Amino acid sequence: MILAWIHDVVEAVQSCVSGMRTTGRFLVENLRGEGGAMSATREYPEQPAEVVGDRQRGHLVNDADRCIVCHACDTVCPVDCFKMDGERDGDNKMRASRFDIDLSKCIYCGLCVRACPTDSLSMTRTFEMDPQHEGKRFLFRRNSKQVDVRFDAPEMERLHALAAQPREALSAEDRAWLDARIDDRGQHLIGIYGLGFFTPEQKAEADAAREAKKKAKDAAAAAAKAKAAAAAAAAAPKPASVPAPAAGATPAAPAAPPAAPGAPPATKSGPDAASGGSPTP
Amino acid sequence: MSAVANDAIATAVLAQFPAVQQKHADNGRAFLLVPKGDLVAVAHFLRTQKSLRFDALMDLTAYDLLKYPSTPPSDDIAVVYLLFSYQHRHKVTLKVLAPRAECEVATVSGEWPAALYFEREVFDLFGVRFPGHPSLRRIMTPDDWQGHPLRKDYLYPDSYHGVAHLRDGQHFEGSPPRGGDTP
Amino acid sequence: MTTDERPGNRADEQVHMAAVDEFLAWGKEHSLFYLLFATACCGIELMQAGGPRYDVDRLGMIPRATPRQADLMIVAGTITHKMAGRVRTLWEQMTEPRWVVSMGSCANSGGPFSKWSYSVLNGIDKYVPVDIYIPGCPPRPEALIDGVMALRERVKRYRTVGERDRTPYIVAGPEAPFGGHCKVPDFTAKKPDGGGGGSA
Amino acid sequence: MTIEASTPSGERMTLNMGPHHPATHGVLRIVVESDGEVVATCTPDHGYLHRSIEKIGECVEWPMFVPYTDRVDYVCAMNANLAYCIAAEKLLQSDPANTFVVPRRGECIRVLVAELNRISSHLVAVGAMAMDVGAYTPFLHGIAQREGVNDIFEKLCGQRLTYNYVTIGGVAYDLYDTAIDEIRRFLDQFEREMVRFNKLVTTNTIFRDRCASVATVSAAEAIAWGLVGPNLRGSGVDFDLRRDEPYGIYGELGVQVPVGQAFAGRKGSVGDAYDRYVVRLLEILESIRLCRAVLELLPPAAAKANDPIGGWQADVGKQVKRPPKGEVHVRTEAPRGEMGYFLVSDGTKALFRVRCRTGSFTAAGIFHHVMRGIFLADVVAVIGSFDIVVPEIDR
Amino acid sequence: MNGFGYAVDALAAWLAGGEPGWIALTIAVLAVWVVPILLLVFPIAALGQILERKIAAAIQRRVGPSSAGLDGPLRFGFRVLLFFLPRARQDRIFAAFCNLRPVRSLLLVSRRLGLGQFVADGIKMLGKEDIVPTGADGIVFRLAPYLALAGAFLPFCVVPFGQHLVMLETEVAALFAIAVSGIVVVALKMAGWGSGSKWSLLGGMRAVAQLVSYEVPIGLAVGGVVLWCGTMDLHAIVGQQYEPGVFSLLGWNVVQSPFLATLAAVFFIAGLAECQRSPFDMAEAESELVSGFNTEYSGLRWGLFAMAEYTEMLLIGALLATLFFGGYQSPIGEEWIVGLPVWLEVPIHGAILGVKVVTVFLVMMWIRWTLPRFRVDQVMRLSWLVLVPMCLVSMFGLAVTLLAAGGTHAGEAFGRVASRPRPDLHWLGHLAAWAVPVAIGACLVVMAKKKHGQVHPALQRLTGGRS
Repeated sequence: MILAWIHDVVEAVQSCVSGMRTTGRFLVENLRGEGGAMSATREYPEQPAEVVGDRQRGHLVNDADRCIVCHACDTVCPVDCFKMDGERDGDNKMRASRFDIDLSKCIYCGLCVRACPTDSLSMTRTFEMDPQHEGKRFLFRRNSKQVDVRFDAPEMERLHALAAQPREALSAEDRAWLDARIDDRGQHLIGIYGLGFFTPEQKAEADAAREAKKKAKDAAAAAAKAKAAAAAAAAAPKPASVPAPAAGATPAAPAAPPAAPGAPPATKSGPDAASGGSPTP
Repeated sequence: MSAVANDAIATAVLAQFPAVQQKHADNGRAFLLVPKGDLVAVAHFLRTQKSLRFDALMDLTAYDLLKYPSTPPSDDIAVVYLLFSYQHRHKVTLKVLAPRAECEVATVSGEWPAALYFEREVFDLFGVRFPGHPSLRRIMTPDDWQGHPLRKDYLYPDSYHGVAHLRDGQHFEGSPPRGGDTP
Repeated sequence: MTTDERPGNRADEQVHMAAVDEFLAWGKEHSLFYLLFATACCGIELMQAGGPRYDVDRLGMIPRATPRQADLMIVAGTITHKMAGRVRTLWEQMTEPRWVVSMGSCANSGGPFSKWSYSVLNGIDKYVPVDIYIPGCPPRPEALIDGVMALRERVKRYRTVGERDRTPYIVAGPEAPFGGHCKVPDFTAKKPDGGGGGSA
Repeated sequence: MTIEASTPSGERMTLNMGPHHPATHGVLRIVVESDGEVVATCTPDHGYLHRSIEKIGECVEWPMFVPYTDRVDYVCAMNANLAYCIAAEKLLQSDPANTFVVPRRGECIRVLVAELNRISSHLVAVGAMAMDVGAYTPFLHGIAQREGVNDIFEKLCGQRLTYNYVTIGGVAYDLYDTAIDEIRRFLDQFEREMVRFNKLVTTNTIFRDRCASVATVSAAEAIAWGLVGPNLRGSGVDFDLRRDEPYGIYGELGVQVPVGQAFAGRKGSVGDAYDRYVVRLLEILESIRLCRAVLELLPPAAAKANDPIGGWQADVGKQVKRPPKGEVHVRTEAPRGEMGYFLVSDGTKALFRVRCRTGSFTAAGIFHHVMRGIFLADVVAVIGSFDIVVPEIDR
Repeated sequence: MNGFGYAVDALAAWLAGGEPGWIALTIAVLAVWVVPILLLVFPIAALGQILERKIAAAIQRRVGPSSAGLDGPLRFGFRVLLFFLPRARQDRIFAAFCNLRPVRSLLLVSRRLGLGQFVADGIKMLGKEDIVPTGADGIVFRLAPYLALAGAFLPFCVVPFGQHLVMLETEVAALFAIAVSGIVVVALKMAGWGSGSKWSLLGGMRAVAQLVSYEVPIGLAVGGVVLWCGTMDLHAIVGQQYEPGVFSLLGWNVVQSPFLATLAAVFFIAGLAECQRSPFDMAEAESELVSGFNTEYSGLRWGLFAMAEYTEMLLIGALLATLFFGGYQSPIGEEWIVGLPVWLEVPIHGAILGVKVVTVFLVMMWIRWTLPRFRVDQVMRLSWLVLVPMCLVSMFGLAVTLLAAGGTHAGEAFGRVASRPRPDLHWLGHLAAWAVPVAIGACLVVMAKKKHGQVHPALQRLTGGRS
């Protein structure tokens, strides 16, 4: 019994001494500065943040020119922080007129970047949001006064241009314009990346361009069909006459009614510029 | 799937309990459909039988068959028991259908104490009562919560204790069905 | 938007603080004791921030267990409806010069659980007045320190007497009171302070 | 070692180790009815972090649920991802029409990141238990080592804690070029650090006496109460899913399983808090060995992602037209024990039922049975020894 | 003379050059009693906060507090001094002053060392709202911190800081020190019960249990020293540890006999428990009791409790030095210091005592960041079943040594302290006094290790036995 008591005391003293020696070695190592790889303290505000790796999932950024508003990211996002509208421009390509990413709800999971077919959506390495640490300007957007505000294209260019410069460089009038649209007390932290809606004239001009192109395509198609019919007629007289009328009947029908340029045939017009996209889940 | 409910286990159980049927799920996974009445007996038999020795309750859960595309569309709640034997290293799956009207399934916490917490969770999220459970009360949702969330016909509450659930001006396309009564 | 555009820093809002207030504010700024309030994933990042590599102790921030001795409540993690009452009680038990930092998307706006979950509170500013919102899920410890640096701007202007600058301030520049105008509980209502001790 | 509540008047004090309590790992509330220092009864109260992840599983599509598995157990998010993805793959492959196969390199990377994440998860578990018992320094050294793993994962998939890296059919990205020797350097340096950590805590008699023969769980009790993982092995049951029901390439690695054998010597007993703690430490050493073994098995990277040998991701999106109907139950060994997914699919894009059984849930189940007659200070050490993570309980 | 103690009377007589009037007396009292507390104890206790966090940071491989420099207080000083100038001008002058080369480097060093941190903590606590919870008992709650501070400061009046700097030279100095430090027990209990919350009540109960049960080993340890030195007057004890010649270290009590060495260890461990330092800080255990008896305290009251804790550590350091490590005597050569004039001897002796106290201070902090916390029953077991038996065995050993030593020889006078009889163990006696107990102890330890010494192979593997 005495021996057990002595053994406990001796073992306690030994383990405490070995513990103290270990912490003592930590103390000396740290004071001498070689504290091992894992312990170099990164003094963040003084030294810049060490963001390792190039696959960093920081804040989302969308390159509106390449975006075709296919809503792939919208469907795949579990949190639904995208709000986008699309318009068709002159050569029938869809153009992101409004593309807002609500960064306060985003969970930075990267599913949308994987789902984006045209790689217009990407994640930056920036996590700092305070411009004092030079968070990248193009990423950092002011909040919109309302969530569903409508910016026309020229306004959006001006917004992108003004928001890119530091606030002091703006003239008073620019700053007033910017503050009028982007209110500091906006509802959500939103990254605004759309190219802006068409103004009515631009819309008319884009439609006209599309019409002209369609007409040109129809004319070309009609001409090609006529040529094909002529070639078929040349080949037809050799075989027996019976199949001719059948063959003749089919090609004749489409060629007969000259495609009325005015009335766009119902089937050809592409999906209108409705904002709808593929069904949401 | 052989280890899941191979024929040896099934035949042993069927020999003892004729009311039990061996069924196969849509992708061929076999399980034993046990009537509510003799669940406890089957459980005791599986646990104490020398050749079976199912001494571990891997998982006890449930799922609502309301919208499941099964041939006779039923609105029962299927309570699933996944058993495992550390001695023989084989598994078996039991299922009990609890009708929506009076969902009551006898408790198996007598056989496996682990069932205490599992059954409380199934009661909380599905509303299946387990008579005989020493302290059947809600485990996940607050005590004054109305409704059982994991049922297919569950309506999300609009607010809780007077504080709105959604943020103002927040709207989701295809958001969950709302309108449940709020405590 | 550089430092001088922070609310309270703008030219029209320059405020002359008495020398003593300024000195007290300097003290508060350099020793913000934060309340250990780690609920979910952001709690792990809060522990990492307290760890050797990012070391918030370097900025004078020590974790305190009781709300009485804490100046700053960092709500790190998801707050469910069942937990929300506790957040409110803890905030009330904190002694007066107190600030709240909402860390992570869950605390900002319900984050991943804002759409499909029935039990998660969409944003803690429905229960407590939040000073700083830090986006991220979970935000890096450096983002947390970035948020604390922004909070220091406000702590600098704390005046012992007079109206406190209560507008919530998003670390990302201009303040965005998330769901600002939803039914804000009136924080001044004096809830009977149950004698219960530090832990709610 | 339990002491019966002895006050003659039997008057008890109910203590509220509330949801906000520095010791509990997150928001777990325990109502302790204590008689002075001795705990008479203790009833845990859960649900403070119930984020309805299983309901979300029924609303979002299959691949969209992976970020939520990160948040089921954020301390070992890779293992959580892996558990769900293996279950989903098994359910998809139960329909003979889907013939995709996970590339070999993808399988190796999965095991590598799972074991690395097991190391960092056990570091938090072991460190938090030491901190609860009062030793603050080892906890911070554990956190420092965790930063090493965070750096590797940050370079690998971009996030430090919620990775969303393992996908159905493989992994999202291939290893970055300097990954292999960085992992080797980390493992070597980490092994030296663990020796110091153990000198500081494990062999310390104060720590050992605090945990010896406290909350002892016998083998039969552990199995009956459904304990899994290190809690089960601590009680002497020699069972590990990686060895007994191998998935992925664990079959080829030959996992050795540490089992609790009264490590505290004279004062301890099999299945006490100290045994569970030491089993976790031995599992860390085992994980280091496994990581090095996998680094040898790794085939060279191929150009295409779904190359069966060198690829890393079988592109499931295109090969699977409609998910099959049916159900599946798959168990994988997460650091906190068996993480079992029971999936029911009704053929639509979203799963019909997602059930995730986690180790902490049954560990919390045994609290009120185990914490009778121990000291108030021990309640904290016992919670630490069971290594519970609250979102795993509340899901 | 008029009973204020030698130092005050001598100083007053020297000042007044004859019969001291009341002015000389007050100045003397201020100089002898108030100055050592203000100069030596208070700043060290305040710096203790910073030392604690810096050492913790060093051990945990991180950078301690390094963001608060002395620029805040400096700016405040400029504001106050240049109150007549407009604010902008004051700022410009302050900025210019800061850009001076030495000032800038000084500020940077103070920032890196975190000297500004404890100023910032103190200032913040001033500005903090300190509330009294509704369930609390007002008077008891408010009084507790001041009593704790009093209990920590009072025993300093018997500690000799130097030949001519002793506040109270009474025959019962050692007993006085132990008795007065009992006030802390009352203060902690008042804090625990007064806060009205369950957590602090539990913390208070634990604190009382621990402090009371550790008074016994401290008392026995001091008893052992008193048995050896024959007197309870601390100054006489210090005088008795005087050893002419270069190695005056050999005169110290701790070197006299292994039993006195164990008594020193017991005194240190019991002292740790006395001031609630780890591994005995279960009363304010972070993880279990939220923070024990000072859960409800905030603001300056909590600051006072922290100050009381650090002062208590200094007190234990001072008593340990006085009883075992030769008080204010320097380890190498003591005669030349005693011979110096008063105004030179007092600061040197004070500094030597200061160094000893600060080393004990640092060791206590080193222990805090290494060892885990005891449980309630382990604390009690350690006190009653380990420390008290070791004290009894040591006192028995001392008595046997004294008997073996036979008579006593008159010791040398040490400055003002008259010579006192000492046990005459010439060098052979000392050798035997050390050799015999150590030999017995060693073989006991070897037998115990053989009987109980097995360690589980897995643990060896963990600590790098064979990887």
